[in-house]
Amino acid sequence: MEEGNREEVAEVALNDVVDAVIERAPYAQGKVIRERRVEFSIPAEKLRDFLRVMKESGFEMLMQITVVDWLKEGKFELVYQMWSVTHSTHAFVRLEVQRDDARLPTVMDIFPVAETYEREAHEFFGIDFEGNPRLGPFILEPREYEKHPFRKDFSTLSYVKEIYGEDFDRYDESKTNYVI
Amino acid sequence: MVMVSNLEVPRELRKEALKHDMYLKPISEDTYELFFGPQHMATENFSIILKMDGSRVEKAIANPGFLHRGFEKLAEQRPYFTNIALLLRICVPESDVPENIYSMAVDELVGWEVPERAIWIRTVVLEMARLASWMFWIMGFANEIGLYTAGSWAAAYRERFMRLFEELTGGRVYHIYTVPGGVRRDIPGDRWLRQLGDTVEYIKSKLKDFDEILFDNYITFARTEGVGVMDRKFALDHAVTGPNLRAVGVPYDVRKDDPYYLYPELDFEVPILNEGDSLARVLVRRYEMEQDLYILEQLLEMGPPGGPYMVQDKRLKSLPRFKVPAGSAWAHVESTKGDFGAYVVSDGTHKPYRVHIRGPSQSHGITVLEELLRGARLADVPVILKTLDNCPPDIDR
Amino acid sequence: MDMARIAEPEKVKAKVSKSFVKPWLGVKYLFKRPVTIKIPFEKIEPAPKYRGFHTLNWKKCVGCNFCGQICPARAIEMTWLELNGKAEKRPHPKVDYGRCTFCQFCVDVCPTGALGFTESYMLTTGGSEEDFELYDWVPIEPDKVREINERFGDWRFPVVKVEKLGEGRIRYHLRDGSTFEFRILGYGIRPPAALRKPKSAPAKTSKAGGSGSGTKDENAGKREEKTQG
Amino acid sequence: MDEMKIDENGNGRVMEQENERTEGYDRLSYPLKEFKVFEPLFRWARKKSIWIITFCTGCGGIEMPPLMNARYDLERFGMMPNPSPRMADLFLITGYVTPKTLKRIIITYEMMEDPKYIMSHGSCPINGGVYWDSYNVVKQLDRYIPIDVSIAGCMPRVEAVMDGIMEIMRKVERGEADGWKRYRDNYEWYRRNQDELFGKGWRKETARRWLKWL
Repeated sequence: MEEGNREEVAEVALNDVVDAVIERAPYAQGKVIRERRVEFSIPAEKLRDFLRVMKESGFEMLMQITVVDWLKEGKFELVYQMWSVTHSTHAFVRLEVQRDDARLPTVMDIFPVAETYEREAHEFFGIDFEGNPRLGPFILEPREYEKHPFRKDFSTLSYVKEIYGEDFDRYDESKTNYVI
Repeated sequence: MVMVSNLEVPRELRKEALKHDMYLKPISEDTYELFFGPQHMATENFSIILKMDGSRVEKAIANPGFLHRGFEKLAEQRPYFTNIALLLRICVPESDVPENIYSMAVDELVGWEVPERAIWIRTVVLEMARLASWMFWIMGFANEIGLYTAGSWAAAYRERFMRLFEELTGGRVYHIYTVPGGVRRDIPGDRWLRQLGDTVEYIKSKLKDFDEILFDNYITFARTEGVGVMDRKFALDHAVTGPNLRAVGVPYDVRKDDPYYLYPELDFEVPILNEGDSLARVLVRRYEMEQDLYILEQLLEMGPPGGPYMVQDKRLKSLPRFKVPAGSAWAHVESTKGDFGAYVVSDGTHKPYRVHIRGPSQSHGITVLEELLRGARLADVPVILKTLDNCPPDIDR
Repeated sequence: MDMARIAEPEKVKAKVSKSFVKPWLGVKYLFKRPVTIKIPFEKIEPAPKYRGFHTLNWKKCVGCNFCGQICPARAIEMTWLELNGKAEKRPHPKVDYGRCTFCQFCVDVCPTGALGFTESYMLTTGGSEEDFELYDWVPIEPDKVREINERFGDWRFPVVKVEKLGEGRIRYHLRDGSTFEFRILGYGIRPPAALRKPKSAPAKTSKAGGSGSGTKDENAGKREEKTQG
Repeated sequence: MDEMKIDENGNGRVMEQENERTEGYDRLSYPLKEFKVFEPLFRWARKKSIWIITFCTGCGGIEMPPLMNARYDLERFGMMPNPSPRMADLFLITGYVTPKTLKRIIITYEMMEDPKYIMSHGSCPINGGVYWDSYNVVKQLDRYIPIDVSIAGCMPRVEAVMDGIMEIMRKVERGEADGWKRYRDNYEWYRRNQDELFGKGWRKETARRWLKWL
């Protein structure tokens, strides 16, 4: 009984947080997913503005920038994941960009740590973050960097065969069809 | 093959030698660049390129990528359960953490209520992993500041946990134990629980000796006090988590702020300090070690609840083709390095659509390290690296 | 944050005190028993049910390829074998220790319990191509492995040498001096061309093969030519 | 570049830049002179003082500290970790190797003085391990550098590593650990494989694409 009450109270408090954010940024849609998880979706061009609003409303930390490659839809979904120490809440800020011409403004002046995340997203998916001076080969060597290996249309097995030859498998040279 | 047969190498050839990388090379009149790692004990397969002015670091560039295996890509091509055997390699000293975050996220996607017994075992495994990881950290840190005795002890005591893991899970370093829906094996019996209790007692008694030789040691204070200072705003901006964040006075601990497993029922303290230097980070870690022992004691007192250790689900009969409903989930746990999280996207098939792991070293090892190294002495570089507890595999993945 | 019990800085700091004298107390460890295990004079037993090398009960194995499907490293290859001049009715797994991660998911999913593992974990070889043949392992009967383990007790790989006799025939020289000979006929879920009679592929086997089994068929045939050539 | 001050007594003994054909030989160290009479004595001495280079290249690196420290104590065998490639004898490839690391491994290996030995840990250096389809993991390490001893496991237990090390010691005493000789004799082959993987001229290519940010 008491547990349930506490959860309800938490939910109400979270709703207030979401409402406060949306009041300042009316273009965003927000909802509470469950306890300690909230979600916003915003248009891509409002990104910098919205993250500034988020930072001011208590979401101090940018935990990571996840890129999901929706190949069929021709879109990249970017999820800016933030943690609020004040509200103890995790927020997903979702936005979409076109896959063939993916560019976004950098947010590294709002969250300096975004520099690393953006370098990573650029390296693995080829998204351009305008204003980030350090985009380029970061974790990968230049040869793999060119391929942007986490894109869905990059086939790692055929790349392995291209680089290491068909006999990359020591014991079965004709192992061409792999099922996992 | 022609070989030079004596030590007299012509002057022109030596000039040629300096053209190659890996050699000290002047950038301007006063500064030169120094490649620090990956062949260095402190860096563990991680490289920093330092612009040096004498013995002072003018600028540092982190150069990760020596351990990149493309886990997130590989995980998209393997079934859900199989991925456990893959993803745990993201954090080698604490391999249970990636197992657990991934399993938690998949549990949430499927909507499983994990059995109580499995929850208990998972909590114990996580805490044991934390203690083993602390021991590993003590070893690295103590060796880095030259107190090899403490390091040697820690390496030996870690073996006790390795043995317990071996008996519980069947693996020494890579346990491959926590799977979505529960755990893979039951506890081997009461003997194992007694052994765990003994080990906790033993480590607790040894903590005093660690205090004497390492934490109370004048040398530790001399090497770490005032080295690599960061403040609260900097830490929050750079998404510093874990003991590094608590050392600047922010009491953020995932076990308290986003409780999972049995942690809401457990009684433990979150230590904070305000200095934000290397010493503060060391002391916070020392206090947390004590708290982890206390948590394990409580868990043992609680005892494992009865019941199954794996969720009962008919779909699990065809494990390789097990389908997970579409959606996305984020789960994170508190590791010794910081906030470790996994974001799993499913499109309703038997393989995940996207898995993104957030390693705490992604921020500690790149931007934070680069900023803290600015202006430090070369001799302090390993100390800063070790007190940040930078773990390269979770940067590279 | 109300839930959190925070240890304030004063409390954390009170736990330690800067000292010149205390480190000297470590000297007492000079008079304690060392923790060192003096390998090779002493030895440690691996824990019971330590995940080591595979064994296979050839009679029980039904060739369902569940092990091959769950394997994260794709180390398991279904192989058609001939033992004592008689072809096995179902394919059996062949494990490649150049890939195996010893997760033993394959053992977990095995529906008949044919695939198992022992605590043996030690396989030390040189670096030549001949030595690497040892890492390609058609698991043998668990009883044999257990017998060898009990006799030697050092948890080594049961095979010391792999001899290739041509035409896919392979002879394992086991540690106790005995040999084990078999012949590899082909790979894949479907039987290789030599074994295939009209309507010989049972419906159950092809179902277990999953989506890839169609192309596997040609593959197996190709592979067989290679083995025999 | 030419104005650089070069120390007259500096460590110039590394290099040899003979002609176009031998490009890359520069990093090879001096050939070992064999004294036939004293060879057994030398082998025994080498066996008892194998120094390990502190370059742990993968997950297996985590088993190195227990090996070196109190519990397993490799120093009983006269082994010790050493940061300088010039003074080291044994290279432990502790796990999978990415191309980026392999470049450093080759350079470090070539900087080591003869005789030198390589021991590879676990599945990954043999056939790619669990990363068999990863675009960034080298599949068969023995194509790029010679391996003297390899051990199975993922990861190998410490006892297995100790067994491998004792195998190395046996081989050194019997003179069978000849990876460095194989590397010298088949240098063209190894070199061709390395060039195929990294592209020609990778040794000359500077690793200093970071420099613009310094």
